[in-house]
Amino acid sequence: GSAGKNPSTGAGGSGTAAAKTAAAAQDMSDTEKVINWSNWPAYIDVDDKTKARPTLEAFTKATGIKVNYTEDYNDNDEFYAKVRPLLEAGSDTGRDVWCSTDWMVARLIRNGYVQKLDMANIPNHVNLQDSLKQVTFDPGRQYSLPWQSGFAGIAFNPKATGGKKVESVDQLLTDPSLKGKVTLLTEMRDTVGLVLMAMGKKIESFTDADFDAAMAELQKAKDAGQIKGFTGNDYTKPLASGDTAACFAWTGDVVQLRADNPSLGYALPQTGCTLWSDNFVIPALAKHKKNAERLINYYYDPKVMAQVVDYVNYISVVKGAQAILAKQDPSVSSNELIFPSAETLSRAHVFRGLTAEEETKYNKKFQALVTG
Amino acid sequence: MAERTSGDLVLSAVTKTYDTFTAVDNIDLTIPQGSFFALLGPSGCGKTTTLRMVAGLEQPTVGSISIGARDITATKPYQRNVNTVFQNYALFPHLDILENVAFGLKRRGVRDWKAKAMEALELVELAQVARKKPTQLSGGMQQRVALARAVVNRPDVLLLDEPLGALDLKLRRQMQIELKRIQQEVGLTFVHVTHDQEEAMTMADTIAVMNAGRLQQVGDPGTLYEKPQSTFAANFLGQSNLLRATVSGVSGEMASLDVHGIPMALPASSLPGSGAELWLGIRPEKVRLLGDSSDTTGLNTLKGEVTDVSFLGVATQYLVAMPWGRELTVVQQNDGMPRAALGTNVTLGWVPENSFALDASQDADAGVDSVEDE
Amino acid sequence: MAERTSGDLVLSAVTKTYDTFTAVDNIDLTIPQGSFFALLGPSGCGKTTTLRMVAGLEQPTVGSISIGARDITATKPYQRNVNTVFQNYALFPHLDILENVAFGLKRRGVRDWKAKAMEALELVELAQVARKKPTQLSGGMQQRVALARAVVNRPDVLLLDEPLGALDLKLRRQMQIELKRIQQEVGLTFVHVTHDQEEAMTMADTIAVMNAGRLQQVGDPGTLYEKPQSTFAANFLGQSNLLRATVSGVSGEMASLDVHGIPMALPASSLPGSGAELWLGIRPEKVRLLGDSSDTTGLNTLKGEVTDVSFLGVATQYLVAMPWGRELTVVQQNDGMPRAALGTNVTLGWVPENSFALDASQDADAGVDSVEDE
Amino acid sequence: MAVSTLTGAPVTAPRRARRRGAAVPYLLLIPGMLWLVVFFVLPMISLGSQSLQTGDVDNGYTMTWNFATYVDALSTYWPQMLRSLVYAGVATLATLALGYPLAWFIAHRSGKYKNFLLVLVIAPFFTSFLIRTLAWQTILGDQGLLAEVALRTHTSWLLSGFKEALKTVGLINNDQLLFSPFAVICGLTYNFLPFMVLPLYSNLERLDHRLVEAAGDLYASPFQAFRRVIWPLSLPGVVAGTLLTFIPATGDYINSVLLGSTRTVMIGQVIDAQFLRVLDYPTAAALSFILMLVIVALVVTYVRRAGTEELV
Amino acid sequence: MAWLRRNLVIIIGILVMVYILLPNLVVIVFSFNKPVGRYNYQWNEFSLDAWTNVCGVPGMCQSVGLSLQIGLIASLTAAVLGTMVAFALGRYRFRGRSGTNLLIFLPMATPEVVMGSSLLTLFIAMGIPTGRTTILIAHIMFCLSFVIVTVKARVASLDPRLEQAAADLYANELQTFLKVTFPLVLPGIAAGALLAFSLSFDDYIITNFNASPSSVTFPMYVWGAAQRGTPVQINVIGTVMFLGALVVVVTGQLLSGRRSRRVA
Ligand SMILES: Nc1ncnc2c1ncn2[C@@H]1O[C@H](COP(=O)(O)OP(=O)(O)OP(=O)(O)O)[C@@H](O)[C@H]1O
Ligand SMILES: Nc1ncnc2c1ncn2[C@@H]1O[C@H](COP(=O)(O)OP(=O)(O)OP(=O)(O)O)[C@@H](O)[C@H]1O
Ligand SMILES: NCCCCNCCCN
Ligand SMILES: [Mg+2]
Ligand SMILES: [Mg+2]
Repeated sequence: GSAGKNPSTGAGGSGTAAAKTAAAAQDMSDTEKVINWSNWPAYIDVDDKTKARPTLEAFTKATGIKVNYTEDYNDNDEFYAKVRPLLEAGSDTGRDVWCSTDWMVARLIRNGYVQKLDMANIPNHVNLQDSLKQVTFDPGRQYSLPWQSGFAGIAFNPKATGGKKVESVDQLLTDPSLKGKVTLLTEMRDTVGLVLMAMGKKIESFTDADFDAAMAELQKAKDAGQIKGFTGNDYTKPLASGDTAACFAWTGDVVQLRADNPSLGYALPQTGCTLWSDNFVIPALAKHKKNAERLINYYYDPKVMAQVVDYVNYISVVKGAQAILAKQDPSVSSNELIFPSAETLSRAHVFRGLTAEEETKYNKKFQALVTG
Repeated sequence: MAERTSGDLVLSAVTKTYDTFTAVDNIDLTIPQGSFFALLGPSGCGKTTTLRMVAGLEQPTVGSISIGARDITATKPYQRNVNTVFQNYALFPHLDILENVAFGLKRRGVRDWKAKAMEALELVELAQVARKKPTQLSGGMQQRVALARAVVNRPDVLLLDEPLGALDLKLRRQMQIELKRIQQEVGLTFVHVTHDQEEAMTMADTIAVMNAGRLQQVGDPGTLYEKPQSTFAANFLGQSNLLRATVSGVSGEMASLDVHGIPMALPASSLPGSGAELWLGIRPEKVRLLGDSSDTTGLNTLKGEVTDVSFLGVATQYLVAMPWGRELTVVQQNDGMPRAALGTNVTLGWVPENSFALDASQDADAGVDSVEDE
Repeated sequence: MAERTSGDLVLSAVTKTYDTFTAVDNIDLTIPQGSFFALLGPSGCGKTTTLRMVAGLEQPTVGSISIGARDITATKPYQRNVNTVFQNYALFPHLDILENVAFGLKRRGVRDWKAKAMEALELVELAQVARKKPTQLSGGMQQRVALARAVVNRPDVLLLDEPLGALDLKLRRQMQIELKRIQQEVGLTFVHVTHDQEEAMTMADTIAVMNAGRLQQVGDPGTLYEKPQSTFAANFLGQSNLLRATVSGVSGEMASLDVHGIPMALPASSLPGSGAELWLGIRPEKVRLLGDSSDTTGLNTLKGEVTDVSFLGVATQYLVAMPWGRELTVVQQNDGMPRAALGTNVTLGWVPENSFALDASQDADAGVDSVEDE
Repeated sequence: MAVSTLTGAPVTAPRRARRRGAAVPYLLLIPGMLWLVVFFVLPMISLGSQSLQTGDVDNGYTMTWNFATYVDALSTYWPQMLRSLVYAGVATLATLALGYPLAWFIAHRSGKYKNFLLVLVIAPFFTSFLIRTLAWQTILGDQGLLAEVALRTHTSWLLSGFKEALKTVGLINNDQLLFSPFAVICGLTYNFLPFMVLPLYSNLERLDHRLVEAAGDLYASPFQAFRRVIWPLSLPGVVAGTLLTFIPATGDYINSVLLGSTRTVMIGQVIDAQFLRVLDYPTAAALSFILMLVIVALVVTYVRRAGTEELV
Repeated sequence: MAWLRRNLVIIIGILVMVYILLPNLVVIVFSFNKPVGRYNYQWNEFSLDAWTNVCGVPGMCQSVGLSLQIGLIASLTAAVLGTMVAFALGRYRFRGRSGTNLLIFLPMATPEVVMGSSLLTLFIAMGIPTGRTTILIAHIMFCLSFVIVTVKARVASLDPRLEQAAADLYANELQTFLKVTFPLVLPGIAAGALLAFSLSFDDYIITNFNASPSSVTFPMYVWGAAQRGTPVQINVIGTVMFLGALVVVVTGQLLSGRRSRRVA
């Protein structure tokens, strides 16, 4: 494993100042052999024939615990909005575990919405990539363990671009031949990050003015009719069908799509791309915390994780997975996007941690762009 | 469960007031058991309201209603042994004909409802359509179903609210005969509301003429027709010629009158009482067109000019203009005799006993327009 | 824009077939301009269908229709100068009375529609309700609006489809007078469909009796009534007593008949032609109840027993049973003379000239039930 | 309020009710109305109070009677508000234009297939409207059914011409049909068409055909008969249909999300985002209230103008 | 040309019908597709895979089951409550009528987002956990107005003389209701319930606010699936529901048609 750079060193901001603690519920794990897991779409291995999920089925077989796997995590803000009222009211969200992006983990911890993990139940946590062990948003990894890491870059469908490649943010935002066929991400840190970097700014240390300039750039593109929409994970279908010509996209998704659509292109812009992880967290009042921890432990087995990575094509967060894949599926282990080289990693940057006020301020501006 | 009561239907001082409007005004009425009673009057005079009170669908504001010894004023409609044939049939559209007819029987838990209902349907000659829905029948058939549905319960009183209003003349006559037959066969008390005077006269034992919520006159058809007691009754029940007359003297059994200067006679017993002025009434069919050679002894005569002749089939109707401007209506049966032609001068005559006299204080045109405009 | 045409309305060999059912069967008819023409017949005989073809709402399957020299068979309703007073008025509920009446004028771009429409409303005496909506008027008033709405266009032909069917007797008579007045005032051609024979007879210049899609007889009311040419016409238009008779000989102007063994006379000119058998017809009002002392010379007489007496107001109707079982109907005007009582034996008599004779091959009961039950 | 006149009760029944116990109507009303009060009115009140509060999600809200939120919300999002009204308005007109002939056809010209056609109009309701709206993606997409059919039948020129026309009127902004105002309006029209057809149908079916004949008899050409008789008489159906279409269409955002772009954002989308993404509850609540007020105001004026007091 | 003019309405009617049914046709056709990749948007080849393995995609059939269940309970409850209200409004004049009418109209005039979100606020405040129950509450709420409006129209058009006739024929209040009033209003209630069912079965926006991960309705499932590519099985469900509705109503029609023909 050579994710040489810690994707999350800068994230977190005030995350350490967590004052509230999440309430625990009576753990029903022993009597109710279930886990409710919410995750992003296309984020787990699927048997293309039977549509079953092999690793999950293996887990159920081994432990007798049934996993209600729901792909209702399309976008961090949206998911947060869905569960926040429940968490705030101190009621069960109906979920035992989900995978939130770094900065969201910070917010969840800050508000006392997630519980500490009992590492005793997750002995495999030692397999975590070293670069991900120390993160500012969750010092000492008390609340979260990564599920997958990845880049945000540019994807395009040559069928819709007329064979043209789309490799820079500038081109994406201004090329008239793409007019109205571009989607960006609702994920502020990815969209604004990519634009900031294209403007020559560093996302680890930008200013309010830089942010505003990037927003202006985006507004311009939007007003010109260049941008069709802002999406969560749902950018994939129109990209595959050609209704979207080019878009900001997350690495693994596109690699997966290429299995069906080999002509799809993906580019990590020369000006820089973003790097992130999505992390397991267990919400307050989760009814099956122990089961969830067993699940996390299960996926921290390199063999299991290799199987997942082989399918989802994101960057493995578990040591030893690459070694296994190198034997089983060399095409994967040599994929730059899955096991990036140092050169690639040098182009990847992590969005700096925001204070609560900054977050509110930037969010408001960005959301006005997205929803207006 | 309706209790079996029996006897005369009696309305005592019944008044019905809606808000401020008095629809039925202090009516006293006794309808003997087993009789065919007709209620006549212009639209809006309170006929339906009266029936609805008897049926229990409306509560009298004042007064009481009883059948025989039993006061039914306060009982619910379904507790009264009274049935109604509604003006618009009110058949249940979701039930078939047999079920419609059997409705009342079933409510009263009659065991052999089916046999009874079929029997009633046979009475109205509709047994063959027992399983059809009301909408599949013609108007006349629906009418008969409504009748069967009411009759089958053998109520003490059967209320008929213009049951034939929607039928054409021929069918109407046919239904009238049927109604009369049913009444005679089953011997119920019928209270029949109608607009059609001829219908009332041919069918009823007793007729009540109503106007503006009040009873004007009650009696058998002949008396009502021959000796109306008000200009309203005179005009509403058939046509009347009303002549303004002054009593000039009474000698013996006859009174002498002055009609626009022409002397006439009238039986003194017909005088309406006090006052020298009166309306002298004579029905059009009582007036004869006299030939030049006719004997006019004992007749009241008038001379005039024929201004209109209309052939009615059975009879011919003449309008004869009087010197003082008014026209008299004369009806003569087309019995094959030659009659007067348009524009000729004729002499009209009638037997004094065939005329009647009314109080002069009344409006001569009362009851002529049976429906007011608005 | 309807073109002004003028002249007689002529239907030539008009047939209308629905699928396999022939509603109107090869009708030839000429209705002179300015006349009042009545179409009479039992329900379903094709009257409405005929009118609808004249109005252009239905296309004849075969045949042509013309007004004056102009063949209008193929023109659209709105191109014909023909207007209809629909049986159910068909007033536009969203327009007020004035707008209803002005509808046709406006469609034809008549400038002073308002004045014209008001004039028409005055004709039917409804000017005061010009701004009301149709639902606010009584049935009779709505009827008059429908009339005004048609008349105001001064069509060549005005079609009236049972325009008075929904009115009660008094209002009906009143409207009849009004209709007749309008027709005489404005001089249009009226084609009037009605179920009411008396109405047809009082109003029409010419009556056509229709049955099962065909014309039975066309003529003026008097002729049609006094000399029907078929048992259908005899029974449908008023009542008839039909007696089975055999011609026993002809001497001079009179034929002698044998009616159930009783000798009778009939003008030879009335004989229906070939054949010894015939129906001898006599209208109930033509039959007299003869007193014992009455002079019977020159009369046909029959003896029988009175089995029913019904008082009709103007007249009294008797049923008199004949020795051979049938009953004769006799109507006697109530002119004040004493009449026969129920159960008495009476002698009936009539002047031979007042009877008529019909071909014996026909059904004596044709036309008695004007509406079949389905 | 227009609804207050939704009466039409027979005259005699209420009379009896008053006498036999005034409690009956209330007993009948209570369960249903309680439901509406608790689960509709109460939430609305809390929504109203929410719109006047200040604060943020993480630190909580306090009631400050802050009407400024309304001003801010409206000044920021008036274009989306306006756009929603315009799209819904256009879609409503389109449903009327399409639904009227269809309703007439079913009511008067479909013979024995009448009921079957009616069922066909309603049956799509049973397929989730998301699925059906997604199907429009398949139909309108660049490589979609329409393009495919045009290609196969050699009528691509027709399609291009159509697109050119749409572009001129600004209903599409490039050569794509999908993700355009056109697609959104097309989706709205499609989704709400049954809500137009059904009330129109039940009105037109009752139309007395003799009135149309009477109009013809009185020299009205078919067009004039429509204009002067059929149309005015069908107004109650038209009003009911347009309300049932316009109101939900204004608040809808699924069509805009699935078939539109950043330039077709409707107010429902904004409210949804404010509630479910931005978590700016006061703004979201204020926008909701503004939307409701605008709709109610429009509806009342419309019903007054149309002159029918009957709503549905 | 004249032919065209005469049949213009029919032609337009058929075209509009096509417009209404086109998406359903697409849904049906693509239920037999064997998609190339994970997205079912382009015709590839005929296959019955999805039909033979309808419940093969995890969660979908449960969601259909839940939607049917909610649709049934919600439409029936709304039918009962709504009918009662409709009777009160159609039959009685009482104080607060116009207020009641307003209260019935407003939910129909409220955008779904507003309703869904405000309800969620209430549930949170009352401490009611979201899930099946909250979805039901919401559905009954928005179905009520539609049922009331539909049934009220029927009640209002009911001829009061029929009930009087029943009373006249010895039926007491209860019998009159059971034997006459209710059967006559039933078609209106059925229509209202049917409408309510389809509204409930179809609702996404309000449901989405008030659901939990363990109570995923079919529209929610479709929405989620749409973000990651809808499985062919969704088209199968869409097809089954569409054809099912057709079959049920058409057989109902045929049966009642046959019954009345037999009588004739
Ligand atoms: N529920 C009511 N409220 C107020 N007024 C009423 C009511 N019912 C009847 N009336 C009035 O009472 C009067 C009598 O009505 P009713 O129905 O008894 O007349 P009718 O004699 O049956 O007339 P028609 O011959 O036209 O049927 C009418 O003027 C009518 O307007
Ligand atoms: N559109 C139609 N299709 C089939 N048959 C029809 C149609 N219109 C009328 N008929 C039939 O044609 C016959 C004549 O109908 P029409 O309406 O002309 O009768 P009518 O003489 O006006 O009767 P009524 O006096 O009852 O109004 C009837 O038997 C009727 O059933
Ligand atoms: N298909 C799984 C995509 C997961 C994307 N995570 C988003 C992280 C955003 N920075
Ligand atoms: Mg009455
Ligand atoms: Mg007719």
